[in-house]
Amino acid sequence: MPSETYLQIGETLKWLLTIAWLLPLGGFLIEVFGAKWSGRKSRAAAYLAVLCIATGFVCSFIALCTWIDAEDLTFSDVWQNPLAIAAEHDDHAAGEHVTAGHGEHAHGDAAHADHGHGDAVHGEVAHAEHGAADHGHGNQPLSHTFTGTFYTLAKFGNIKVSLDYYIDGLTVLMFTMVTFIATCIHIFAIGYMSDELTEDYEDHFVHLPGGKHFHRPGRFYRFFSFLSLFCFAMLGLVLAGNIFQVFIFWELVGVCSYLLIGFYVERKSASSAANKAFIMNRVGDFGFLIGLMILWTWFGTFSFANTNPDQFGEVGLFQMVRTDDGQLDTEGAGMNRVAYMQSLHGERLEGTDGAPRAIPYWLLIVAGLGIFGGCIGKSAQFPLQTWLPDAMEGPTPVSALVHSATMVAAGVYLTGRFYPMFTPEVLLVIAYIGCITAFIGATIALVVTDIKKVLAYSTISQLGYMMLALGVGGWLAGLFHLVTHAFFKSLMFLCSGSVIHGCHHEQDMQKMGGLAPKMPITCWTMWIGVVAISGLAIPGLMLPYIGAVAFSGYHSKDAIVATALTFASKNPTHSLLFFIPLVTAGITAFYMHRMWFMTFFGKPRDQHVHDHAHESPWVMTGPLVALSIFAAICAWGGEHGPLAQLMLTSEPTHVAGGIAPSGEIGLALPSHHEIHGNHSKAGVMALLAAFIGTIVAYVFYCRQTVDPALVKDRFLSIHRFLVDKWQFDEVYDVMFVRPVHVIGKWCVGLDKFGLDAILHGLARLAIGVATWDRKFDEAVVDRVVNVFGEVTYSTGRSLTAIQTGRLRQYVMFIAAGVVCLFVVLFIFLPR
Amino acid sequence: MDPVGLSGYLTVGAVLFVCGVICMATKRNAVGVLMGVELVLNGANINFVAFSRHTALGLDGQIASLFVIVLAAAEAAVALAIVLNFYNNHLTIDVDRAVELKG
Amino acid sequence: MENLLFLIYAIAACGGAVGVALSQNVVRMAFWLVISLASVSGLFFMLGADFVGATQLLIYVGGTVVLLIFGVMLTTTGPYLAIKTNPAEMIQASVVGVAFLGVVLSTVTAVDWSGNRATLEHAGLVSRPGSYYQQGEGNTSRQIGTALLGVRFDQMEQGAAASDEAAHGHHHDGHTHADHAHGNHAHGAADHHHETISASPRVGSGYLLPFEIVSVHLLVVLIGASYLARAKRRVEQAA
Amino acid sequence: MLLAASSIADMLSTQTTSGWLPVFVAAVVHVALVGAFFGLPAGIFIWAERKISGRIQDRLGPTRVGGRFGWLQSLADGVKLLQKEDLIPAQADAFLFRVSPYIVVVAAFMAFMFLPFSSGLVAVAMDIGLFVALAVLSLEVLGVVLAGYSSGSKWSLFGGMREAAQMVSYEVPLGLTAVIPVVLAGSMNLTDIGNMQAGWASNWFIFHDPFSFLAFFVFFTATLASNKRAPFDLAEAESELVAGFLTEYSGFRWSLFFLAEYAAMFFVSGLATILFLGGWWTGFAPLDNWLASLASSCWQGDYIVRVIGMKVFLTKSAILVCVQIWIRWTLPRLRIDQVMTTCLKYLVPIACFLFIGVVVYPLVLLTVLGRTTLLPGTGPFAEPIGERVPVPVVRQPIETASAVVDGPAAVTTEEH
Repeated sequence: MPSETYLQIGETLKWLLTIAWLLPLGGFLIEVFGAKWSGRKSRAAAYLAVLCIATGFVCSFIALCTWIDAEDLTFSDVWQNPLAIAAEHDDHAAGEHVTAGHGEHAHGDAAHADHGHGDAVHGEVAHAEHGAADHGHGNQPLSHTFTGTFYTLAKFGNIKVSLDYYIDGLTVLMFTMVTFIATCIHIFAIGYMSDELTEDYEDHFVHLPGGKHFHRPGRFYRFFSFLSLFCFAMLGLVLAGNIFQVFIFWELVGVCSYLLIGFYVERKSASSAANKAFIMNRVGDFGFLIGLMILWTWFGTFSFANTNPDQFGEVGLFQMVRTDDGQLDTEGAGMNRVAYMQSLHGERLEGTDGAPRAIPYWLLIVAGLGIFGGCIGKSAQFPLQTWLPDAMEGPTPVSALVHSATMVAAGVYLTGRFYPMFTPEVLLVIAYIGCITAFIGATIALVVTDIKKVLAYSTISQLGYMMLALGVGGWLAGLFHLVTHAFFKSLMFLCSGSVIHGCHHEQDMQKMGGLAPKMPITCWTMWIGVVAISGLAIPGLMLPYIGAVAFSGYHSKDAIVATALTFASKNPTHSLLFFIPLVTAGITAFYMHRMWFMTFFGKPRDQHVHDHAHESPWVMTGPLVALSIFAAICAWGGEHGPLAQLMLTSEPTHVAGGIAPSGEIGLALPSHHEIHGNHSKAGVMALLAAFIGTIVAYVFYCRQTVDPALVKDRFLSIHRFLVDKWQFDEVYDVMFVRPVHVIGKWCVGLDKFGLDAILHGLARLAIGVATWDRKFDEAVVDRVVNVFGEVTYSTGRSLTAIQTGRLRQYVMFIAAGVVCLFVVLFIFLPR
Repeated sequence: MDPVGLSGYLTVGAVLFVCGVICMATKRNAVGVLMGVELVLNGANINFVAFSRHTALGLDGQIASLFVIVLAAAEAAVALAIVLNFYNNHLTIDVDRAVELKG
Repeated sequence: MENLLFLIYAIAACGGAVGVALSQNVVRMAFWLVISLASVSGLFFMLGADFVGATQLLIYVGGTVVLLIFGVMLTTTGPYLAIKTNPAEMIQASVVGVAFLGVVLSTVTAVDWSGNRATLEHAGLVSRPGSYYQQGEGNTSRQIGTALLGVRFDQMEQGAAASDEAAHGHHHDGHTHADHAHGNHAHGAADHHHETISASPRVGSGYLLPFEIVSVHLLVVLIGASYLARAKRRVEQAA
Repeated sequence: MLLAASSIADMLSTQTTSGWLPVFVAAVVHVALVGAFFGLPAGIFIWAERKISGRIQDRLGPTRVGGRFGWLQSLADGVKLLQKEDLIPAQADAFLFRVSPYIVVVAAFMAFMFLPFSSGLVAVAMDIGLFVALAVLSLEVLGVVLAGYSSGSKWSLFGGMREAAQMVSYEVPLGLTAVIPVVLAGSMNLTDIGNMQAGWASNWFIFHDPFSFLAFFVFFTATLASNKRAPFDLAEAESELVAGFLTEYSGFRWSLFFLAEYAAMFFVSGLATILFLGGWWTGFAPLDNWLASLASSCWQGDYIVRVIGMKVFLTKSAILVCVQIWIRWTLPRLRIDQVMTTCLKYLVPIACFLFIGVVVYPLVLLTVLGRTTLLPGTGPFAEPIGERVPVPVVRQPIETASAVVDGPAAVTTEEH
């Protein structure tokens, strides 16, 4: 890619994505300030919001096409027989799909040669622009990235706060995904929120004294303005080119989720859920801030990278911390271990004193953990996962948006985006946290009966999967699952929303059942989602051009399990990181099918609900169908499909080749090649687990051969433990809330008897002093001032006699004055 | 006989000036005061023109006196309008009656 | 002859001024004022400032004084109204005035103007007015016109003219005198012209801006005066 | 300098070596001339007025005194007036009452000092002659106003007030239209202005362009008003104010006012002649050229030519005076408000318009036709006038004369 082409494409992408980013903001502003004129019964706000986000989607899609074109992704290998591809990939390192190592490899087929050639040229260009001497190396970690600055907000000494952009394949893909899902959710919400189109909305969940319900004006436009702002914040986060900007939008996302979760603010549960979500996030953000401060203190910049060949500006974080071949440049051991920073020329960066700049390795770990702490909060990882189920208090479209495309995705996205900054130690922590989260979420989901909460815990579990994948070196697997999960989870949420809407805001699955004939579209679109998340596939069937016949979830989960298996095999001490996800996969299939069967099949448990149930209008089912199509096919081709290939273009350099055992903990990360070797093995195991879970659910809840109640009684204590959500809330209560209360009481006591006493004493002293001061003031100061005033006044008074108001007298005075002046001059200045 | 030099003209100017000042100081008639002002201005004008002739001032003096004449005419017009107003208010043009500003 | 004329004009001007100061009748004052101002214009003519003198006549005597008399006639309540001045005041004013005059005259006499003139002659600045002769010494209207535009024919650029004057000052004086003796002033004028033609008139910013400001000022005064004179009458009518 | 010389002094100075003699002779001659022209018109024009008014009213007018046409009637009237008692009313302010006729006369007389009767035949040849003349003439109003005030009579006061208002107002269009020939000639010197109109009558400034043509009539109207001539004779207005400011006057003082009035009539007519009607030139180019060549041949010829020019000038002025008389007996008197309206609402704007027109006219011609005159070519009707380039043939003797004007005065100044 020549430099001009590079800049041209970068400019095109920048403006397309900027439009897509800013449109929701414009929509938000118009909706907020224009609501006064549109009225509460108007759908104008919704149409505007849909228009904005849909236009954003169009722009993003164009950007995606531009990207595919620019990257020269032909997908030609997908069209061949997948078995042949598998064979071929045995020969080549999977890393050929990314930028690494092209110069050293010979290529068998034409497509690969083209691909390699394009990359080589690009690498040369980038190299030449950066002024490096060695052309043969031809390796630029960030050569497929466009960065730049929109606007510099402020500069305080060394700290530069600016609005940057960082565009690579992941950014473009996330934009397309987010805008598409958001569009669907917006459209869905037009139908779902139509209750609010009134001047007098009766909230049945708010009970006033006297058995009445709370009445308030509808908040249709407010809902949509919040949605628009939410989309704006999320897109800004994705587009952000520096970590500080990410933090800004990170917080904005938090605020929006707060506003939307607490949309029914009069409901106690909703407002406390909003508070909980917000505060939990603050805990994580504390870590984020610590990481931020460490990074800025040691690196002196926030920006991710600077790849613009026209600018020889500052070096970005990613470029500093990784060498050209993507490795950390460390030295020393223990606490003395340092990581050297790299310049753009593949050399060590020199500080002002000439010595190479370096950051202590442990601080790099702390910074990574801090940033990941933010991700824990945002993505509801253990131990901060408890806010997410409570967040179901918001309207269902909000749940769909929060749990699929935006809020929780932000954490995973940031982990993926910040991947170059994470050391193996951090990755291990990430993996374990993800693993625990996945297991906890899945087990709780087994026993929950609220349809939305099932999905919520499922989300926690799946997020844990993603984190696990990222932690064990499966960068692609984790983000792949993020995208596929976004589709099917939003689909399922919208389906549940449709069910809830059809059942008149009944969310308890124990009152549903047999709804399939009543709402067929919802039922079967949800089935697609359930199958997708369960990771089911038709065993053994590998079609040409398509690969395994399965919905999107199969491919992504397959990738995760394969990565985990490889990781476990390379690091036997951490083999738990493979078995727990495997078990969890089975559990996932079980509880998702449980939910589906309980809702749509069997006998109606509550005749009243069943009688009034109805299919939702097209405005709600339309998005379901659209999303279900994507949930089904978006990952076709698996790891060789277009989606994965697209993501591979922006994979960090060091991931593909894996990492040899290193560091204190001796962690080894798998390479693509090794993962590929374990693919089929892991796929079989995962599929097996999923089938087991599905069959058990079928037996329990559809055929009802075994009564679930019996099982519940048998394992009553476990069930109770699970129903109590592993008693996290109680533990937190004991660990944090009660101590805080006790400390608070101590503080009150100290305040009352210690500080207040001192303050009162001081106050009395001040009063005493002031009394004396007043006397002094009155006796001396005032008197002096009065004397001056009186003298002035009496002087002026006596001088009024001269001011006669007579014109002629004044003239006389002037003349006499001049004469006197001259006389005086003559006397005192004789010549 | 020596030609009249600068001092002769300056003397005439001084006399006119002083007479104008006396006029201003003694006339109770507002128009009389105005005439005094005109005299003062003329005294100054004589000086201007005399200096213009007898020093390096050149035409600057003449031009200055022209401006003085023109502005004096303007001043007279405005002053007369004020006198008329004064007359409308007090039914006299005795400036001694205008003592509203007495301290 | 010139001294005689000066005496006549000076006495008329001073006498008119004293008359103004001493008269009690305002119309008599106006008469004396006319005498004084007309004599002043005569002095202007003598000082070689024809244009200023004519302007003085036209504007002061013909315009301003008529205006004053007009004002008197509009505001008098009875025939021959005389607002008498207190004799004590008169004496007081006279004392101050005489003192003032003494001060000013002492200043005038204290300065040696002849020395000043000699200095100027030495610098070659006195005989300058001949540089742009139309017909006579007092015909300064063209010069004033060009001076308003910033071209000063009365102030030639120092360079050539000054050195010329300094070098041949003495000779030049004699030459001029001889010319006058022959009564052929035309030659003298041409001589002047010839000598100064090497120098160029000083070009400066001129008086154009003040001129424009004064003209706008006059317009403002015109409108303002008519407004001031009218407004009160309307109020009276309303009352 | 005030009593500067003219061509006579120039002529004599070439003959003698004495410094004072030419000045003295010239002064005597000019005093005689100005005195004659100041005094005579009163007698002649009063008689003419009586005869013309008589003819207009279909009667004979004076017929007996001095022969057939009664041409000594004015003299007889003058003698009669001199014999009358000099009355001063008890109510009058005697001092001002006595002085005011002299002011009027002095103003009118002084104006004649600046009026050239022929080329160079002028008492004071000032570069700003027109300006000074107008300034001096404007002093006349003071006398009238003082006369009206000092008479101690309501009629007189009203007359004086009217005169003051009228004069002050009409000076504006008068000045504006008088400036138009100045613009055309590029000089305020009346001699220069007159000499520029030599040649064919098309060179006269009245025919220079449409604006100057109209300007002449505005100027003439304004002069009527400033002379208190009918239809603007509000100051004396016999039918309303008895005789206006003249009411209390009698005898010699009364005759002085009349003397001044008729002298001023002649003066403004002469001014109009010089400014617009070619002055002392005949308006016939061959004749003018012959006169000019005669003047440059010898000093006697110069003198003769000047005398001829004076005759031409007097004739033209006399015709204008007759027109004034004619108008007086033809048009009825206006009311005072009509007088002021005519001036302020019509004449002033028209004069402003004409002034702008005259200034813009050559520029427009230059833009449209490429030259500053309407008629093309160099024929007899296209003398280069109005472009600040006087006719060379005519100019020659004048330059000599004017250059010498200051000679004696300068000598006086420089005499040590």
